[in-house]
Amino acid sequence: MTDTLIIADKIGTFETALAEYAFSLNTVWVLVAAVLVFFMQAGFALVEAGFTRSKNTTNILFKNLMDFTLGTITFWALGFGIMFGSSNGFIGTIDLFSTGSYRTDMPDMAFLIFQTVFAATAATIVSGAMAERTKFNAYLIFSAVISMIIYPISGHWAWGGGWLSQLAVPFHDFAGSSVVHLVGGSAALVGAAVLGPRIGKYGKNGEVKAIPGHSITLATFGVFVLWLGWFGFNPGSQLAATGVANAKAISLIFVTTNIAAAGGSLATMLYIWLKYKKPTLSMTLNGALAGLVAITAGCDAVSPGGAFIIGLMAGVLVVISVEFFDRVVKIDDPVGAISVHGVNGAFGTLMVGFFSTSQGLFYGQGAALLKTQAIGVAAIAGWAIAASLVLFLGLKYFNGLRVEKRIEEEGLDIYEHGESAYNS
Amino acid sequence: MTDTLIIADKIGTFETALAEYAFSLNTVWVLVAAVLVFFMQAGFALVEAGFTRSKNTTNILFKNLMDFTLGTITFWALGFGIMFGSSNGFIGTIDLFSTGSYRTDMPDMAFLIFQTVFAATAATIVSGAMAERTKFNAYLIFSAVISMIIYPISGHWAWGGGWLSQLAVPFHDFAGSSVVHLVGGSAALVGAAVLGPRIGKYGKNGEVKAIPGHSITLATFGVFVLWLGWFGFNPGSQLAATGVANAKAISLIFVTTNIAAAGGSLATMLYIWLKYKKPTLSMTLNGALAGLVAITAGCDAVSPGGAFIIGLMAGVLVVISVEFFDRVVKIDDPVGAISVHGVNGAFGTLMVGFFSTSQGLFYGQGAALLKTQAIGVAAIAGWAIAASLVLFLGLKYFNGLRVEKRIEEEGLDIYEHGESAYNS
Amino acid sequence: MTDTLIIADKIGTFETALAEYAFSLNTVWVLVAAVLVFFMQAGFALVEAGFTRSKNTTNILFKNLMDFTLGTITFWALGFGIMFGSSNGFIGTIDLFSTGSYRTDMPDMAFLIFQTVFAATAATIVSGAMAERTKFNAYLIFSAVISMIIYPISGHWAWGGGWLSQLAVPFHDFAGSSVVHLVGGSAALVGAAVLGPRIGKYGKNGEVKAIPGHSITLATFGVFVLWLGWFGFNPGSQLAATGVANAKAISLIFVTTNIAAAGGSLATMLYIWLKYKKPTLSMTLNGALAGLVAITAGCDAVSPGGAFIIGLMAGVLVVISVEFFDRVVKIDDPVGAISVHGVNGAFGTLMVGFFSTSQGLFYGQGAALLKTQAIGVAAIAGWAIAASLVLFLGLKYFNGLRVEKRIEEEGLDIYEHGESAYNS
Amino acid sequence: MKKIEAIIRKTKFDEVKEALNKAGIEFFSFWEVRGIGKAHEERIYRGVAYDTSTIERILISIYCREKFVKPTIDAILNAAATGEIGDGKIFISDIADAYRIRTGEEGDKALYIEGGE
Amino acid sequence: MKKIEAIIRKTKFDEVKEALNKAGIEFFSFWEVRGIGKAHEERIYRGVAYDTSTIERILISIYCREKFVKPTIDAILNAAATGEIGDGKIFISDIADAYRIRTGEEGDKALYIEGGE
Amino acid sequence: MKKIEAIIRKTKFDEVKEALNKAGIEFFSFWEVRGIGKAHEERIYRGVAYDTSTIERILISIYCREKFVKPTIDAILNAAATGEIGDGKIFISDIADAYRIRTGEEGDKALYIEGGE
Ligand SMILES: Nc1ncnc2c1ncn2[C@@H]1O[C@H](COP(=O)(O)OP(=O)(O)O)[C@@H](O)[C@H]1O
Ligand SMILES: Nc1ncnc2c1ncn2[C@@H]1O[C@H](COP(=O)(O)OP(=O)(O)O)[C@@H](O)[C@H]1O
Ligand SMILES: Nc1ncnc2c1ncn2[C@@H]1O[C@H](COP(=O)(O)OP(=O)(O)O)[C@@H](O)[C@H]1O
Repeated sequence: MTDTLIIADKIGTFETALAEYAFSLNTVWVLVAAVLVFFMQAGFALVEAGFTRSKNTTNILFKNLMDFTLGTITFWALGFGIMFGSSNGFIGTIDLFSTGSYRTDMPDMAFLIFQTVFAATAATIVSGAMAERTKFNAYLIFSAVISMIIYPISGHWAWGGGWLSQLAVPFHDFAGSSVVHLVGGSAALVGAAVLGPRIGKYGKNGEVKAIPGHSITLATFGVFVLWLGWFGFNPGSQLAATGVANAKAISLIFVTTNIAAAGGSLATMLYIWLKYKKPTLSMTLNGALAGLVAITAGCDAVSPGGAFIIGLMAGVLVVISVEFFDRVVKIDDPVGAISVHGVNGAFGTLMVGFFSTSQGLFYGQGAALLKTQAIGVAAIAGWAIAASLVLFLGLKYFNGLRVEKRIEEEGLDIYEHGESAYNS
Repeated sequence: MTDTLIIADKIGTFETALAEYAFSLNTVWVLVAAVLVFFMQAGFALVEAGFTRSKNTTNILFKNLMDFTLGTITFWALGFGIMFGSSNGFIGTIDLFSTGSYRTDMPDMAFLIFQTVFAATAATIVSGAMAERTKFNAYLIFSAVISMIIYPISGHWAWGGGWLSQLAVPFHDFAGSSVVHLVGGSAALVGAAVLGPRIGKYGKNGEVKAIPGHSITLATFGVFVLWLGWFGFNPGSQLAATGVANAKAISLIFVTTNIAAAGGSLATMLYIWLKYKKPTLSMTLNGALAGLVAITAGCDAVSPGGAFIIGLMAGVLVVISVEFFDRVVKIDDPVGAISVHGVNGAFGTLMVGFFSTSQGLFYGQGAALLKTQAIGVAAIAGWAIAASLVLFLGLKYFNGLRVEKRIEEEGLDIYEHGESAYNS
Repeated sequence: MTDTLIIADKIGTFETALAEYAFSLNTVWVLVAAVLVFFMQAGFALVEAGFTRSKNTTNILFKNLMDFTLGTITFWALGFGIMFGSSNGFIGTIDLFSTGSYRTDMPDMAFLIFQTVFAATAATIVSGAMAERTKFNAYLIFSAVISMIIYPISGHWAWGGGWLSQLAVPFHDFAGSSVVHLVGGSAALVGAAVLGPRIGKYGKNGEVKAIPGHSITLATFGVFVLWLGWFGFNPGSQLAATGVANAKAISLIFVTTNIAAAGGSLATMLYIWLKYKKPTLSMTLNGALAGLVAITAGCDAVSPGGAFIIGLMAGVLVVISVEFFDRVVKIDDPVGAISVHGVNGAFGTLMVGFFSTSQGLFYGQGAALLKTQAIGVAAIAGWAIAASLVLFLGLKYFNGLRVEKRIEEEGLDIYEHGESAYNS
Repeated sequence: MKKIEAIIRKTKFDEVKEALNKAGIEFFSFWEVRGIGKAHEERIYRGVAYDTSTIERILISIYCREKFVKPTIDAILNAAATGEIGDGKIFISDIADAYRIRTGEEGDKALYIEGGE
Repeated sequence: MKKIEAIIRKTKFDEVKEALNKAGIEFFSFWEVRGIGKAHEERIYRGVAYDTSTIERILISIYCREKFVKPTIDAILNAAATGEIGDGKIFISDIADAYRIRTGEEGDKALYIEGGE
Repeated sequence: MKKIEAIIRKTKFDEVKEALNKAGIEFFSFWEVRGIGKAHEERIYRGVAYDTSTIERILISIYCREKFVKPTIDAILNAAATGEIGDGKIFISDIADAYRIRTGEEGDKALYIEGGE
């Protein structure tokens, strides 16, 4: 019966077409998200430039540009395979220049570019904490290595099929509170500690001095750009948009992401206002970022209300953490990267164990997930700290990590680059 | 016959799949648009900072950040339900933390985030007009209330199923010339009037003085960002992208939006050039924005040619209006928000009555729509003016609205926030 | 048999629905890409402002705003028809205000807006090369004419069905290394040459002097914005996203575009570092742009490895070219537009002849494509140079092209616009 | 010939400018300075209090012939005073010689256009 | 009455400020200047080497009574010196007269609050 | 010891710098000032005309020994003049004393490196 054959034929065509549309729409979604995450590089550049002095602006911008440049190249060359290649639990495979086959639900190249923009983010976090005193060539080596090796290895554990994802209750870090931010924040901690504080940051008797950044305008606009980029970072990590479930998921993630950021910004402002009698913008900016970092792990798993509470706590935590590192530990972190990305990355990852509506302690689901989350945080922070400690000490010993006193005083722009950022 | 059953089954699957794809593509579209509209917050921050003095830059940036922070929270907590909850004609319902069910063609969360970024826009418009002299705490209260109550109520009339949408010829404000911009512009008018002009704006004998903004660069870039954001604001308001009709609609809206902006920018430049012998950028920037605001109501309903004419008129109107408020009414509006958003919001809404290709007077369709548009403009402006008058007078009386003379002179940044925007 | 009828009916519905989804998804893709390309206008404005002095900042920003304003209007009025109207091989047709019918796979308005943002780019390239000394009114006339006539005519040859696309081996310029950038770069060359160098650029004995731009921060952020915009420029030029083939194509283009940019940035940094002992950011920024321009022609046709090599070469080429024009030819191009867009536009177009995986010399496919590419480059550069020479000489003769000495010395902002960009 | 330097509030600049014009001062130079004075305002940057008792002021520098000294001082005293702490100071010192770059004229002549008074 | 002008390193500003406070100087003004000194650093802008031997410095301007001159100079010499080339200079000149704008007080009295010492 | 202050056009700065170097001046400081002079240009900001007769200038400040005064003035007069209104002025005044911060050397010695001439 030809009719039935024709119909069968048509049905086959439709099935293919529908599969292709799913494939296409997912691709479009992931690429749009990649664009937004890419823009975060610019956001970081602006925030870090704004929070540092004008004599080092060329230097910090240059580092941000090279973070992405080197990240693109080294992640493509090696990192991607290490992170997503087939797993022995601890590390992927060497897939030189990423020619392997990884996904069937979207083009491999779409997945590569999305992961590339993520990888570059981890490196970029570090430049801020090490600002105003790091040798340019040492930083470049670090930047290449973190995107090529450090980030992909722990990333493999959580996202590449590695041991953290194979636990009985698998580790839940949806968009990278730990995989990206905690890695970056840990390396930032090590980098800033190995370097030592900027000249003038601590007085003779150890009293803390303020070194205001040269442009709150740049920093504020940078935070808006980062907030924007997070609408790619979190919802894009769903890696799919087709079907009602995916559409609902990405929509929820938009809302939780946004509310946590607002919560962070609000809590910081109020807390600072109460504590110092004046609402301070520079810290509130960190508060918004802290909320964003903290929600990143659980943005898909918590309710909007949960997101709001996580954001509020992050906003207070970031202030306490900044003050702790500044005053007690005396690690000089000009932009607050350790507190925003490291501390809140860990905090946000742990919070999933409490606030996950399906697995969280607060929803009567016991502490199983919380335990996994704690293991994940410890493992990832441990790895990032150890690896970057080796790297920074090696750089210090073999290459030198910090510029000369005179260069630091007069500014890195002229001595390292022969170019000041501002002229008339 | 099993064949038929299988086929029936397949057909069912396809129908579901097709519905899901429509749902998904709409969701992607609305979320992408939401991202673009979100970025308008940054655009407003840049424009307002650029058009004001550097001693108040931290303050104006902070206000913009808190507009979105508070808007996110209060609109989620209450505003959304008031605007879109089931209607008694005048007001929606209390849906605490927006857990209700509103849409079947996209996830409720997608609709919520899209409406959130809109709501925050209305508040942000006001900060510019009140710049350089408003107490920070008073402003925050205002900002929370406009997103939570003032904007949602008139928004309900037009978009939430309220009385304006139930008129025989329903009110047509596609993307919010009135619902968003006129509301913001009206509150801006009241705020600036209640505050009084900045010190130094008017001389002893009432002569008008110029107080140039500190960075045309920021303002210009901000206008580019706003123009960009409008490609989410207007086409996103279609709330759907699936199907030929929707695809054509959003494409037309892109073109009309863009041409009106170009028309506004061109008309202002030429008009200023003729009048003052020199083409002035700061005013031309307002011209582009005026074109964008004016096309917002009718971007789906007019032809590209109609959009161009509306843009041209808006470009001239904004100059006349700025001069009128500056010189005749003597209300000091540092960024021109009243003229750009208020006057051109009303103007653009009325123009739909003339230029709508299906219902407009110029297309032989009589004045029925025009009448409705006039009613809508009057009602919305009336509501926004009355509500914000009560609010601002209350704030003035119970909290104080304006900073002390010395703080205004030395700059709000140091006294209100302890932080100047620019350091070396 | 009613069953079969119902099924036939359903099948018809599905076929229509599938076609509509393809249409819709393509539309969404093209519109999102258009938004990204639009943002490049802001990127150009920032780069050009950053690379020039603060006394001319209002002027350069204004030119960029008017490039897009006039481009929107003139391309809509005439250019679009000239470029895409039915072909006699050399020129399209007059389609006043673009009301004709051009595409069946997306709305005509979507195609119009996408082509509009492209057209405006060609004009914008020129303003940088002519910065700091060109009369505003002369520039506006030029800007209108290039978008209305010069760009559409050569664009027609390559993209509108004209003779270059009808060659035996058709010309391959996927996203416009030649159609957009070489046209802009050629006009920039002519413009800068006809104008002559800025006062102070060359000493009495012809020695070259540096005139540093006023803000590397603006320039760097602008490059990030341009890089972002290129993710619309190149993948958007696919003009479709539906189906596995299209999804793979746009994903590959993302990767090649990004890797070429990274290659350009890396190569410039290293080359400059070796040559002048210091890595220089301002030049590295040009390197990233050079990589982007060079990959634009072949982004769909080369492998990621090929893209990387093209980027690396572009990064070195741009330095050599900047120095050549600066020192040997002594044409003063403040932002390097001639080298970035002209030289690398031509270079990138030629490289397709070598690196195209399906037609390239390096892949054993002979020199046929290379020959076509050379013809295309010569024809397009020849046309753009000739047409803009006539135009600029005409302007010089009838209107004057360059401002008076005093205006140039004191800054165009005050004398041409009565408005300086920065105030306190 | 005397040099008069006045450190004034930024907000008083326009009024001082007009008063100087009326006092016959056609030419002067000015730039922004920061003063360390008695007006303190505490600032907090990221949780660290820092002392920025620095206040933005404008320094006006006027070179003039003896006969203009008195009217100039009076003009500034009148126009720049608010009566609140922080109004600033005026200092007068001697100038040994002056030249007009355009013409090379020396001495008092450098300060006025001959026949222009 | 004397005017003391000191050109110092930017990085030494905080220390100098404290030293001056200790020396009894309550009021001074300062602004950023660029110096052409011996410390050269070559710069390359877009492939063109250019001479910017200019170094950012801070110029501190102190008007004070005679009795403060010596302590002030000592304070600056101590606080601003690093021993490396580029530490800057101090210059002292005479001031003919001074006025306090707020009160109109003239001469030495313009420089201190009566009864405030 | 003398102080030479010259207010010049921004566009003439490079030439003046070279001329000063040739005249034996190795060290000087400069900063940007705004001048209120005769050159007016009307500006419109958002429809309001405002008077900004302010022109950007550079103030060069040179402290030198007597024997350098004449060559310095000549150098500036030559290098900074265009002949058009707005070329600026040179002022000379006395300096009572000077110190080199690095070494504490006083007087003329503060201005040159001993054995370096
Ligand atoms: N002795 C001084 N030397 C240099 N600058 C001074 C001196 N006294 C005052 N100033 C400048 O003048 C400004 C205002 O002076 P201040 O003493 O606070 O006002 P008042 O004279 O009303 O008490 C200060 O911020 C400072 O810049
Ligand atoms: N004669 C001078 N006139 C004006 N400024 C000077 C003079 N000498 C030094 N300076 C300023 O002081 C700064 C440091 O002086 P320098 O001579 O390099 O230090 P040192 O005295 O340690 O050799 C210079 O950059 C310049 O700004
Ligand atoms: N008496 C003065 N006091 C302070 N600054 C002055 C004085 N005369 C001129 N200047 C400065 O010099 C600049 C140029 O002087 P101007 O008188 O316009 O030139 P010319 O001497 O060629 O007529 C002015 O803008 C101003 O900054």
